[in-house]
Amino acid sequence: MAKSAEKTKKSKSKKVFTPNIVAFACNWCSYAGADAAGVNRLQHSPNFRIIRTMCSGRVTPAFVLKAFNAGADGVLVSGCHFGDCHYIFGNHKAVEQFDKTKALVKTLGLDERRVRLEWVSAAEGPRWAELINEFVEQITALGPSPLNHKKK
Amino acid sequence: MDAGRHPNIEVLTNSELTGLNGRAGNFRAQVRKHPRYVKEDRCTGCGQCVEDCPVVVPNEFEVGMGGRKAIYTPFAQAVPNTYIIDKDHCLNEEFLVCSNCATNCDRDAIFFDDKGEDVEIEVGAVILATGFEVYDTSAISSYGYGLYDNVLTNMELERVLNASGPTQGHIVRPSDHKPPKKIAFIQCVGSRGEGGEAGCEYCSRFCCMNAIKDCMLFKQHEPDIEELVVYYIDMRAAGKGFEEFYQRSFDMPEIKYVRGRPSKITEDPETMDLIVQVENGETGEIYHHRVDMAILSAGAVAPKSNEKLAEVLGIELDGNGFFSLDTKYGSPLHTSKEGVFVCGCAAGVNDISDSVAMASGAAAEAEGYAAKLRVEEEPVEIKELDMSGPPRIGVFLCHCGINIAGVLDVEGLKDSVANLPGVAYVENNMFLCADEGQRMMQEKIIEHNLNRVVAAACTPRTHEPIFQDSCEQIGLNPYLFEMVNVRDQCSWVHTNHPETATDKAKDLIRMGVAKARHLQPLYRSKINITQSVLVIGGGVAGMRAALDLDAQGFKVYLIEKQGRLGGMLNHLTKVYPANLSAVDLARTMVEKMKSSRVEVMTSTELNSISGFIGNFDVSTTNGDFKVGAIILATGAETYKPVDEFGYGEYDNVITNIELEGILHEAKDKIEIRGGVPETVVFIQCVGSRDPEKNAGCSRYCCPTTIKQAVRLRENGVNVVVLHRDMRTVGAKSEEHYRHARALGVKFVRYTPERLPKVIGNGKKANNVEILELALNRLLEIPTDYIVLATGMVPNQTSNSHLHEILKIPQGADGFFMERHAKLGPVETTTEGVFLAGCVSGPRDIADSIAQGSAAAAKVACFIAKDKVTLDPTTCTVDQTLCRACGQCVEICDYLAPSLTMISPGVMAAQINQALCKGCGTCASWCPTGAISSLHFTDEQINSMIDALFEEQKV
Amino acid sequence: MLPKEKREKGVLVLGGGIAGIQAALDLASSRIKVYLVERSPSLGGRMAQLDKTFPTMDCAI
Amino acid sequence: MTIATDKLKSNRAFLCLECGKCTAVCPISRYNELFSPRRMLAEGLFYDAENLISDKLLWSCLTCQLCSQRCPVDVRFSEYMRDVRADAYLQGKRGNPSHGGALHYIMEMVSESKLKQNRTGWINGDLKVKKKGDVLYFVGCLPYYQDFFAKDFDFSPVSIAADTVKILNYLGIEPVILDNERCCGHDLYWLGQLQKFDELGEENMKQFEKSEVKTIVTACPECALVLKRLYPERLGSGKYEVKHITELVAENIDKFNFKELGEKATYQDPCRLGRYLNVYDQPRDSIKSIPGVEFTELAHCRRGAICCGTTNWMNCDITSKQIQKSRLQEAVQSGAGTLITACPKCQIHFRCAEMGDENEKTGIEITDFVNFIAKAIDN
Repeated sequence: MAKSAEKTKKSKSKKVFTPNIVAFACNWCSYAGADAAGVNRLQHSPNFRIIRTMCSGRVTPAFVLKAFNAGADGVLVSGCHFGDCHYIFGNHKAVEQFDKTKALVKTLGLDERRVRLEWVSAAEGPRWAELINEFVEQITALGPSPLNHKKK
Repeated sequence: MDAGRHPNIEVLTNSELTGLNGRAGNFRAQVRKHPRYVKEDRCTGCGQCVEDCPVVVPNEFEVGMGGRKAIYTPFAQAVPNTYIIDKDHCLNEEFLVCSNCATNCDRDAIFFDDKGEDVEIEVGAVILATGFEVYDTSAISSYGYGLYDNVLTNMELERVLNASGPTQGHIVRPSDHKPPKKIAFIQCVGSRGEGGEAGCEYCSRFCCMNAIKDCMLFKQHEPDIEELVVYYIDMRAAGKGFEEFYQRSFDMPEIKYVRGRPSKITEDPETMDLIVQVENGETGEIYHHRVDMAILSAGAVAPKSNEKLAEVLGIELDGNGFFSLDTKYGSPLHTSKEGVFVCGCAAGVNDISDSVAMASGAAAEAEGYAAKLRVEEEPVEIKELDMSGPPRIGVFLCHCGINIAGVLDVEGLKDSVANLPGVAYVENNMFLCADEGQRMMQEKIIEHNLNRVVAAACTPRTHEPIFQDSCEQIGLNPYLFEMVNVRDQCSWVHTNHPETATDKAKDLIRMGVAKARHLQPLYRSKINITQSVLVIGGGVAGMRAALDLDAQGFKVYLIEKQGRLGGMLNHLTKVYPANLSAVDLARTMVEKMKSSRVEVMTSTELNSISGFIGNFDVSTTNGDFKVGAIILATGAETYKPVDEFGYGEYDNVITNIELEGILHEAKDKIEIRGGVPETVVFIQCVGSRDPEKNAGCSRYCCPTTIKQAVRLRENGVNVVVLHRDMRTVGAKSEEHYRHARALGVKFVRYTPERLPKVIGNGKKANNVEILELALNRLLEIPTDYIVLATGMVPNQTSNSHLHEILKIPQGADGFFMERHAKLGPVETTTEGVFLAGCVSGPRDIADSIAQGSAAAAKVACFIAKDKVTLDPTTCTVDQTLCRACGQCVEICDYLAPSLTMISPGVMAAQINQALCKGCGTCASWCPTGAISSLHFTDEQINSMIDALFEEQKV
Repeated sequence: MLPKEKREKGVLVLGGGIAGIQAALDLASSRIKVYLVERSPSLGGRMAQLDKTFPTMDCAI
Repeated sequence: MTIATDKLKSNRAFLCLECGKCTAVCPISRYNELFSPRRMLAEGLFYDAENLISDKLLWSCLTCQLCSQRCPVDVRFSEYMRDVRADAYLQGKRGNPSHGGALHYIMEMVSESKLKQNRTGWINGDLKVKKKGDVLYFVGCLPYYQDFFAKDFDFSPVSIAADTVKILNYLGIEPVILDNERCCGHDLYWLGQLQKFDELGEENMKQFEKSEVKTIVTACPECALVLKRLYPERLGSGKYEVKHITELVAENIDKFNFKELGEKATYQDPCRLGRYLNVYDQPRDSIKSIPGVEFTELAHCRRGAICCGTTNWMNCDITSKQIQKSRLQEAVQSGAGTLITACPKCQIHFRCAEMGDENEKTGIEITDFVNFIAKAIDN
């Protein structure tokens, strides 16, 4: 639970900031895109962890907020391009959910650049790699989330 | 590509047919399996062998760009992913013994003295899907392909644009690897009679759309591109959604379309820039267009191998080297030998969606000869392990040779896992997916009575099914298995940071284990299927579908609201390409229907349909019945002109359909409305390619006009066709177009900005006024008849009625939407409901027939079994939590959830497992958490998030 | 990978491109044994070479 | 695992006569026979409390205090629930949160002092507020509800905040509004997350001190309860008095000149405002004093009022819906066209209950006390 993140020992604090990023990727496009990056050995930043869902429409505001509450510095939600969704309009619904999430993140006072909704297709390995690098860079620039208790 | 894994498919790659004897229903085929030098049952596709192979040769798959080793797989994720040795380049010969691959291979899969194998197979039917080859553009010297570095073919461009291609999707011009700013596309290279020996008469059909697509991709990849010029003769955006796509490209100012075919391309030796010499067909000016890169839209040609194959099969090829059709079988998919069918580009050039439809169609017809051969799937009884009690998780870490172990500290991982809560056993393995690996896993599961399994290996997308099968084989519920991706998404992409990569792997495994703690066994349920089908609509598509299904021995009901079968055919005279008489075609099909067991109900309307895949209750004005699947073949309507071009005002302005009727009646000499025509003017695209009316191209009108023009011309009538682009893309229609011109039919182009003007007095039109673009002069064409080539529009009333009943999404154009524009042309989002013919968009007779067969094949996929197995990873409702707020009902595109009364005055949602696809979107909307998305529950996902950040504790 | 049992009678599909695969899958899932013969070392054909497909821009693989 | 004696003492649990009146009156028990306050008390008193602690129903109690009201020996059942939940929470037990727990994460997050929220976006030009002053308006969760519910329920939670300020301005008060006000912690308190509650409380009280206000006004009964009672109880009292907007309006009722509305309205007593804080007449008097408003009572009202069916965004389910439906039915039967509530949460729950099957909808107008008053002073 969030508690776990709260009581953390200070030892790590000296280290340079490496962000914790949670990436929700849909099974059919984005997760496959991340695999494609692998198949083509496209090196990119390791500072993210993928959680696979069947569809980006599955990703609720709660998942994203939970991640931040637990100490994430950034959250990426990634699905299929419009017209390419395995479930026809799942990604359109992801947009609706994400708008809600983004509004809440904003009101909470977290920098809205800490959350991202992106489309990556199964063929777009390079795009995935670039996206990750760019996002990690951005979050690193933003520094630790105020809720990243590890850095307390 | 699940063809690789389907139990009923044996894939023989690197093989070819060497002989075929016997007759339809009982062929004996000899197949030669060429040596691969790598044992398929040992190779895991790990790729270690490639490392030290000293030979590098150009990669065919990358059309020569980029290289490969002598031992290789053609491309990533190839099926099978078994490697192969290219003997012509391999150094392993008696005199020069390199065996690096063999030494590197931990699975000793390398087998240098492989001799290949000859197999004989009994088959009921044969389907030819040999595809096409790209026209060799070097044959046209004037474009300097092969001479100038910066002249590429469209296929080469595809690879350059492709993210996984040789340049990782970065577009650079070969000569200096700078991003190009100006690009010219040259259309019809090798098609439409271009150039010398190899230039073919036909239109390659896909090149126009492909050029448009590539232009858009170009723009996407390189936003600051300056210009993309497409040099064309006619832009042939003929296909569902194609014209709209073409229109969309107009929003990108960089993309220009210039009518004109370049005479030659020369290279500026200084800059390596190219100079394209061309006349602008509209302005008449000649320019020397300097570009950084030129793309030749190379056409498609028949594979050389077709000749040998035709010989082996004893069938004929057409003039172009494609397999020729024999119309006596009343099918556009049948070759001259009974039981041998052809589909896709083996029959001539087709685009993807048509190829897919033809393929399914061919399958349906082949089943006619193979229906008796259906294999029985005998259910295997496995005793379930005891999975109760607290989680006892087994974690298996795959080294995948050096792919994982070469980067990650696998021992460290093992230690990190050992004391995670719930973990009862951990083991590392060299190749977990190999037979031994799997056997070891199975033994350990039993030995340590594990009730959850986590494999940290490659990607679930390729290997989860394999591991799940292994669990199932020993009675462990496959849904108690969880896979962690530490190769594709970790060791392969963080190779240079072994430490951080290992940390990441630890996190990922911890997350996987956390999820595993919350996994629940899930069971695949089966529902019974009514093995019968309803076909709605008695046109060609509907009849074809009905006949194919009948031939396979299925019960078929066909309802038609008209008094007789035939649909559009009844209004036509001749049917291109083969110029069959529509009447004869209709007659033969209706005869076949009569002699079949199909239950035909004419003058019958549909009242209602309820139920779901495999179990539809149909109610018609002619009685009720149960079916397992439904085919919509209700066709479309032709556009009714509203006062366009004087239609309705002048008596001598008629539509092409009206003319069709007249030609149909006409005996020796043609009379139109009592008069004998001297001159007839056709006006194309009436009600088509017009955002106001019907944005799409109706596709059938150009070939139809050609057909009618030829008929008139042969009767001495002067014919002038006013068009925007002649889109004669169907089989043989380009050839007919030439024929028409040869006969003296005149063609004048107009643009939507300057529509032709019809001038007349009283009830008669006398002249058509049009601006001839090339001459830039106003032409006045005196004529006694004007024929409007009207497009095809959806049958609004019947479509909305069907939409009401079946809830199938309709596109913006009002036609029904197919499941996937390319890969599912006859399927819908509703399982068990299919589309055939013009109900999903304008089509000609041949394509409609092919679609009818395709729909039949898809139906057979369902009702060939008496039960359908449902994937259990769906969404379910805990009705005690449900508030019946109905948001799930609104959100679902598959109509799976619905609200029902569970006790007096108490509503709750329920989800139809047969309709649910398991996307979990409803679960994310459910306010109370009543809906859980099985295998991806809130609990499971939350536990992963918690586990990820646990590491920060203490 | 299981050892090859004797080959039952079925349908022969020549060509492992998009059309061949489609035909094979349709036959197979209506319980007919299919022998999919491809000259090159792997399935996929032209389609696998394409980047995106028109008009929906789906990725081709 | 047993419940600590001192807790049982302080909640007067030992006094239970097992008369079962609580269960008889409990709105949850009415629709879910598995839920019994009496049994839950017995579990904690006489048996190993393990079942009680792992029972999901533990999180269903609305802490509406209808039972305590009727209890002959004044057992503090709500507080008993709070304490048992506290034990359960420490053992990692959870209820079934609504909306995937999103709102709870928000409550937990805003306890982080480093967080600088953007929660005042709703303050538009014609609202007068200031940085320092005597009166502070404590807004509560409305800005978050705006993000979360506005679209689905097509109503604007922040309009309640805006109208509150409008009313205050009307009375010549320019309230102070904290840029970085924290969640009051009400829900976490009743869910037994007392540590978090205290963290939030301290954060808020620090800011109250700084702003040196004399009066704190809120339009949320839960905030009112927390600020009036719970902070003082756990964190010591501050130098300010706390008023719910209904109280403030009633006090100043003669300062208002309302326009004619011509509506038939009824009123939902929020548990926190009614049974907890004894505010019954103020809202009613204010509503009645609007010309042309005909006021009717719900069958269950004032001390006997029934809760809106969900508390703490926890264990909202079929039972909640049934309670809400019966409440809305009462409103319809009262002949009113408008159901007024003084609690934003009540309104959200009722609106949610109006979703779903068409023939189940009552179609009654639902509005907040402040929106109603603001409408009457609108000119």
